[in-house]
Amino acid sequence: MPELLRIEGLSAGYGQAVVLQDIALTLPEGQTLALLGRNGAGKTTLIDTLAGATRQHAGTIHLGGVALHPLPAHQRAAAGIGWVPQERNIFASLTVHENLTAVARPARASAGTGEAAGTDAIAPARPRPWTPERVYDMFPRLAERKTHLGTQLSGGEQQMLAVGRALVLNPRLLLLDEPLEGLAPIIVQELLRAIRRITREEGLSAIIVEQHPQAILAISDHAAVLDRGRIVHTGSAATLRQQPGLLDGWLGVTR
Amino acid sequence: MTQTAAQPPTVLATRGLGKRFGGISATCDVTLELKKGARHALIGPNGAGKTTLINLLTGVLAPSEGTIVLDGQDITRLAPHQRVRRGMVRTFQINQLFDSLTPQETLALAVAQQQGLGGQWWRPLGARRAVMQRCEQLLEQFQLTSVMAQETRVLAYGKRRLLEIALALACAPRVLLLDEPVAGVPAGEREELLQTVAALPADVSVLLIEHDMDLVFRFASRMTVLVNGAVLTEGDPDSIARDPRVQAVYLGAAEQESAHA
Amino acid sequence: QDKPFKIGLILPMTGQQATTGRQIEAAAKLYMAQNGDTVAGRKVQLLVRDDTSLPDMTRRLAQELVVNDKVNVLAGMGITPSALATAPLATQSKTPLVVMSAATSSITEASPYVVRTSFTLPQVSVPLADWASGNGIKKVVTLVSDYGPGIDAEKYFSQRLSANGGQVTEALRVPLRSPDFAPFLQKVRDAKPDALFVFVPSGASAAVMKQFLERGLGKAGIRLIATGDVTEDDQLNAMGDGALGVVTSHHYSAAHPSPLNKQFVQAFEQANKGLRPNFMAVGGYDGMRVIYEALKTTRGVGDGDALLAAMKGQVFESPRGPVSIDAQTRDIVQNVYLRKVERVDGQLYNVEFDVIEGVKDPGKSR
Amino acid sequence: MEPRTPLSRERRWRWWEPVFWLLALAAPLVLPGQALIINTMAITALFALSLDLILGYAGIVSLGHAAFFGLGGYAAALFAKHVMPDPLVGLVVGMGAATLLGAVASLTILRGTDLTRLMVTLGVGLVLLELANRFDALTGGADGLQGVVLGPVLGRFEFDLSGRTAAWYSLSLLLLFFLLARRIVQSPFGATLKAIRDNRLRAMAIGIPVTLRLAQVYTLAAALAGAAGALHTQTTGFASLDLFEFHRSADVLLILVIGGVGWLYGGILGAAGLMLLQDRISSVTPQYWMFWIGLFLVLLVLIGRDRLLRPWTWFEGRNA
Amino acid sequence: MSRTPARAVDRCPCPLPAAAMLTLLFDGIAYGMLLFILALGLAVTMGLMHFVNLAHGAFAMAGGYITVLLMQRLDVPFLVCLPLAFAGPALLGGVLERTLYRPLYRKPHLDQVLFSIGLVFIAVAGADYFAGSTQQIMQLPEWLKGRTEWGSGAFMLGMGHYRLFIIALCAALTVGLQYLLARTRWGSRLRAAVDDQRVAAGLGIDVNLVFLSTFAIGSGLAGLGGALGAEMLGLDPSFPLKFMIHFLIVVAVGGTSSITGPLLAALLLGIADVAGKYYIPKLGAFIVYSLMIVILLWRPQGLFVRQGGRK
Ligand SMILES: Nc1ncnc2c1ncn2[C@@H]1O[C@H](COP(=O)(O)OP(=O)(O)OP(=O)(O)O)[C@@H](O)[C@H]1O
Ligand SMILES: Nc1ncnc2c1ncn2[C@@H]1O[C@H](COP(=O)(O)OP(=O)(O)OP(=O)(O)O)[C@@H](O)[C@H]1O
Ligand SMILES: [Mg+2]
Ligand SMILES: [Mg+2]
Repeated sequence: MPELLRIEGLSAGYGQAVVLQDIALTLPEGQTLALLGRNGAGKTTLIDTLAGATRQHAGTIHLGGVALHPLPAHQRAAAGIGWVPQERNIFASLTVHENLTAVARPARASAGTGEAAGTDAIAPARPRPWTPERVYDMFPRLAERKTHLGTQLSGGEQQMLAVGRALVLNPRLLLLDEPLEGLAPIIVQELLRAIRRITREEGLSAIIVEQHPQAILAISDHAAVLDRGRIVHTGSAATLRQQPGLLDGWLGVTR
Repeated sequence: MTQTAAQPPTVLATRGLGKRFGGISATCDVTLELKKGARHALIGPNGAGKTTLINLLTGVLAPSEGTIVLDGQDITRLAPHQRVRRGMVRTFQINQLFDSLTPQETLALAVAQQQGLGGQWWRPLGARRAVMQRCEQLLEQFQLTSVMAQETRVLAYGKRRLLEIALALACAPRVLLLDEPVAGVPAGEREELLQTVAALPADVSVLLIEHDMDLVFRFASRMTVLVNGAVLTEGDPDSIARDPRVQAVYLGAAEQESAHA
Repeated sequence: QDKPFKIGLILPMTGQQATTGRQIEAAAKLYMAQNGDTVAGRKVQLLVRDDTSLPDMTRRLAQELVVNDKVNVLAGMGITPSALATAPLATQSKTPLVVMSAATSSITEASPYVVRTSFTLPQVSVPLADWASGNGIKKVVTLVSDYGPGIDAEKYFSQRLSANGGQVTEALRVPLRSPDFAPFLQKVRDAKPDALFVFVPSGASAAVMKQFLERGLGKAGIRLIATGDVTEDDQLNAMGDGALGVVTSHHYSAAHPSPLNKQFVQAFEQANKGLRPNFMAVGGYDGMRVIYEALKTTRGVGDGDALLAAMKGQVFESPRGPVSIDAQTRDIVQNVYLRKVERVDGQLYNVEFDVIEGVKDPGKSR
Repeated sequence: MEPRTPLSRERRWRWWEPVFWLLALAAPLVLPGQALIINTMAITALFALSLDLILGYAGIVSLGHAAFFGLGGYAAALFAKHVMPDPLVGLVVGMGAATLLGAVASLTILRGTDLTRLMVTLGVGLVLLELANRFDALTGGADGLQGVVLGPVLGRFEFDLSGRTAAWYSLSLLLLFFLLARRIVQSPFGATLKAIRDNRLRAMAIGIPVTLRLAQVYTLAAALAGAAGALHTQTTGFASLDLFEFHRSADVLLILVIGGVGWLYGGILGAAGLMLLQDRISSVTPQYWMFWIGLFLVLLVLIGRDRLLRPWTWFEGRNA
Repeated sequence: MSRTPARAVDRCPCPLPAAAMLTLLFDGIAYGMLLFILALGLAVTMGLMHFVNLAHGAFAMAGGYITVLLMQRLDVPFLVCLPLAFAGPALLGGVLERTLYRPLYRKPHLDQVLFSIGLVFIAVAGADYFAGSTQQIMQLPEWLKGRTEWGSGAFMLGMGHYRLFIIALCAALTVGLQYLLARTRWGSRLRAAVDDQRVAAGLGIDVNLVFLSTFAIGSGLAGLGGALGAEMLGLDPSFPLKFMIHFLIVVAVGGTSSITGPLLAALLLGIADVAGKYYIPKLGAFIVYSLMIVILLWRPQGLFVRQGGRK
């Protein structure tokens, strides 16, 4: 399977502070990586760095052969990053629908947009591009709240919207930072299934951060463990799942 | 008469409570009873109206219909601060703190207000022994002593979450409404936090909203399930976990197992 | 004596009244340039302060000038409230206060130390009322700014007009802060008088002129008559041909055909990048003269009472014509001219066609 | 981020505070020529202090604070002119009038956004201005109220031409009201105000009667602004419409923001700083002083108040 | 005392209320339209970008001076001046946005007030230095000077051609802007960028570009308003201070969530102002301020806020 993401020698942080050091990771097209680690290990920082929202000190990031690291944040989205930030950050003064349309961009395969030239060659044709309508199909709850302002949504609805908002970018790599927080158990299961389906069937890749490792290891292909800003383990998700003891060592007390 | 001994009295009750936002009924015809000393959980799918219900109970929102009764008195029309004075206190799903005050100031202020000193202007806040003692106790209890003199806005998320809950306790609640209190708190520390709540005096009634079913089932002695703004069912944890309707709309398949685990 | 003789000149140098301050300052400096800065052996020093047209600021500045800088004379005063606020201070400190611009009649009564070299509105509006009656104008609407000078103008104009058998059918007072004259002029138009009498302070005049034309009041047969503030000399050219034929009464026109004035205008324009002097400039210029002459008379003593006495009763030739300082009222006595806007050498000027000589302030001759 | 003073030590005086006040009170003696501007500064400082109570501590933006200043000023002036010339009684009358207006006007600031409050307060100020203009028989209209003559302070100290009595009169009242304000902001009442400013929703949720508190502090601030206005007309012997003008409200807001909001010395330092600056620059260049003040404001914001006003921090390394 | 004027006023056949109703309405609309264009840029920066730019009037003044000076000194035709009056301030706004304004977006509002007032002071002194403190008087081209009158008596409608021109131009601009906001995603992208710069950028919105263009357009509109208003409102260095309150009133009353809000507010205020001065001249600006207070107490968010989710 062709490689989609390659991170080498990455170090990043906030202002003067360096949080991440010497990160190296690769992820093949259409596969899912579970990113684990204690509180404050730097998971969010890594996700945000990929999205271009932190200060990058060193290293390279390539997405489908395109160098992301020199690009400003808004061009990374054009190059195929879809970001679900940890705190959801729904645009408060936009309606649900506007939250989707303000950022939506046409599917990459169909549109010959000038950005990220050359990526089309390796992108497989998508079955169906993500549009606001398709997001509403996935989360009917949002369709009912189309004209509500972002702040008038319940906590869980905001989470759904954040995921939908990343999908309408029609990204190649989805970055999900604790997407299950605050969601009802049944929605959690549905969302996990949906993520799995999207990655499997539509060739989308994803990096998922989660407090409950068991839940995401089940749907991931790979796993990486962060500790104090460094990667301390990478391997297959299945292996890690079978060795809970190993995980406890890195993550501290978990059940 | 004879029953009162066996069954504790009702502290908080709603009758036919409803709230509409334009065309949407966020709460409809909710009738709920909270007994004295209860450890009661409120669960339901996202957007079921749980937060809205808390907002109605505390007076942040005005109900479209129905009544709220606290200690046998109708409080439907009371202002939020008057309800707090009667002992009904809440936490917020998303932290609501005083960003430019320190934890110490925040708690001292709440304690002073609770002791009826909020309107006094001739003696400094820090000069009141009773206030400062209670304040220190709370700081200690929630491990905030080390950061008590830092502005709240610079605190780490975890500390802010603790302060959110400490602040509610500073108001000396008799009825405590908790809206996803452990959201954002790492798995390992959630238990500990809820323990503090569970250890409140036996006459304090607690209503808890939470999506982490492990915690909920361990904490609650009684549960109400809210769906689309209305009460679907109410009962003890076991019966709720087994209720197929609850499984269908909320728990799903997997959680059923973990509830019994 | 070797101490300098200090004149504290307090004027609005910024804000909406800034032109007043600029004209007076420029004129005062011109006078000093022409007449030297040493009088009766004393060096004359001009301390200019900006009061931004705030009366309390004027007063504080005056007080500071008196107490700290020990000025011998206070001068300037762009607007009536400023002059009124400062007057008690002049009395208290026995410092002559030469009012160079403010034009409400009552200012000289506010303190025995006030001497005025500008004009008063009654002074110029009464002759205009006479002219109007003599020229077939019976029904008039008055439009004035709602403050001291405006009310003076309205009162004396209409008194005289009705004494002459005419009638003011409507008296409109425009708030000082009014960006749009349209509704007022619309009202005038609906009232259809023979003429509209206007007084507004400098700055607002151009707007009135333009609105008057735009609203077609002239075409509807309404004549515009005004105090000279409205066809202010330094703005006149910019108002354009619409201003042609407007009749005003005033004490000064840059086109006044005396040799002294020609010289004054030329010198002023030269010193100020072609800026044309207006009536405020002449007020400042004459004010300086009154101070200089008083200093000469008192042989440089500079004592307040002595200076004041020497100011009273001065008679001299000003660029505006012969003037005197009334010894009783300390107000200026001067010719009032009736003028019409005409084109002279391609430029617009207030050309004088009639003169009423030696007009005292009617506000005091009751 | 250095930690703040814990509550228990907050109410102590810092070493420089008594020094500051002693210097201030000595100023009219040491700098007799500056007594007038010191007087004006003290009055403006009191006015700014009053605005700080609502803006800095309760978070209410106001562009109409001059309404209370003006009313207090006119009430005191009219009282002196028509009833009795004693300054202190006049001051109380001025404050009383402003307090009443404040209590009524407090109803207008309870709802809405910052912009709404800004405009409503502005509107109240301007309406009052129009009213004062309208009732010119009483107020003298646009020409101002003349002939206000004050008796001696405490029956002993005549207002003199050099302005020294005036300066001491204003400075002592400033000190008095400062002490009062200091008490208030350190009290539980003051703490509830800060809570409301930071988060109104939460303030309600811990039992603070938000509307009542806002009304109380607004009325209190109105009283202090009225006192400042009364001092103003008493020490100048004159009242004019611009007491109510928009620019007066705007100036005091600028002064407060320059000095620092939510810090009782902010208004005082801002008043002293800006007025001194304006006075000096405008006597050098009466025409273009505005340019320099403007430049100062722009730099102040771009460089940062802390760094500009505390030069000693220029050389310290930035501590994280 | 003053017997004549008082009597005269009493005797005057009370100005027929309807005498000039249509004309007044027309004047009010023209005045309102002008206020609208002048305030529009402020509504955008303040309402959408949450930046309190009190220097807005300075951009308007720049537009006014560009027009007046070009016409006076270089005899440039009025219609050519107008686009320049837009372009000049827009460019200036763009440059200032890049250099000075950008770091201030995240500062407290009070700092923004301080900063922009500072800019106003600089602009006032600068205009005074370069163009003098006198009122600038603009000579309109002949075809705009006339006046057309229809009907007679109570229903006479007199329309100054210039006011007609203003109404037409402003109406066209309104339609154009409405199109820009409704048909392009610019509006929602702008609000998204304001709500959360970091996340908006991470989701593909070029925040800097959005802000820059918005600010430039706002400044350009102000400049155009200044050019159009120089004739009716007068133009001198104190312009930005003098009219600040008027702009703020329009924005506050109109609310900031659409451009129809400020438009209706400006029209309402324009008509109320003109009619108020006509019928009750004594009370002057009283009417407008009282109207504003009443409206804001009744609808604290402004007259025309979007009630998200209510429909
Ligand atoms: N804005 C910031 N400025 C400075 N340091 C920060 C900032 N945000 C996070 N940090 C620091 O970076 C480190 C990593 O934080 P990060 O948020 O990436 O952790 P995380 O693994 O996502 O934790 P969590 O499980 O709590 O979400 C922490 O030590 C934190 O204190
Ligand atoms: N101010 C408001 N205006 C309009 N609709 C609102 C408003 N507040 C809440 N709602 C709607 O009411 C419904 C109930 O919301 P609520 O926040 O009570 O849900 P919840 O049960 O707390 O959900 P969650 O578990 O996701 O937090 C939601 O669909 C929400 O969109
Ligand atoms: Mg994280
Ligand atoms: Mg909720």
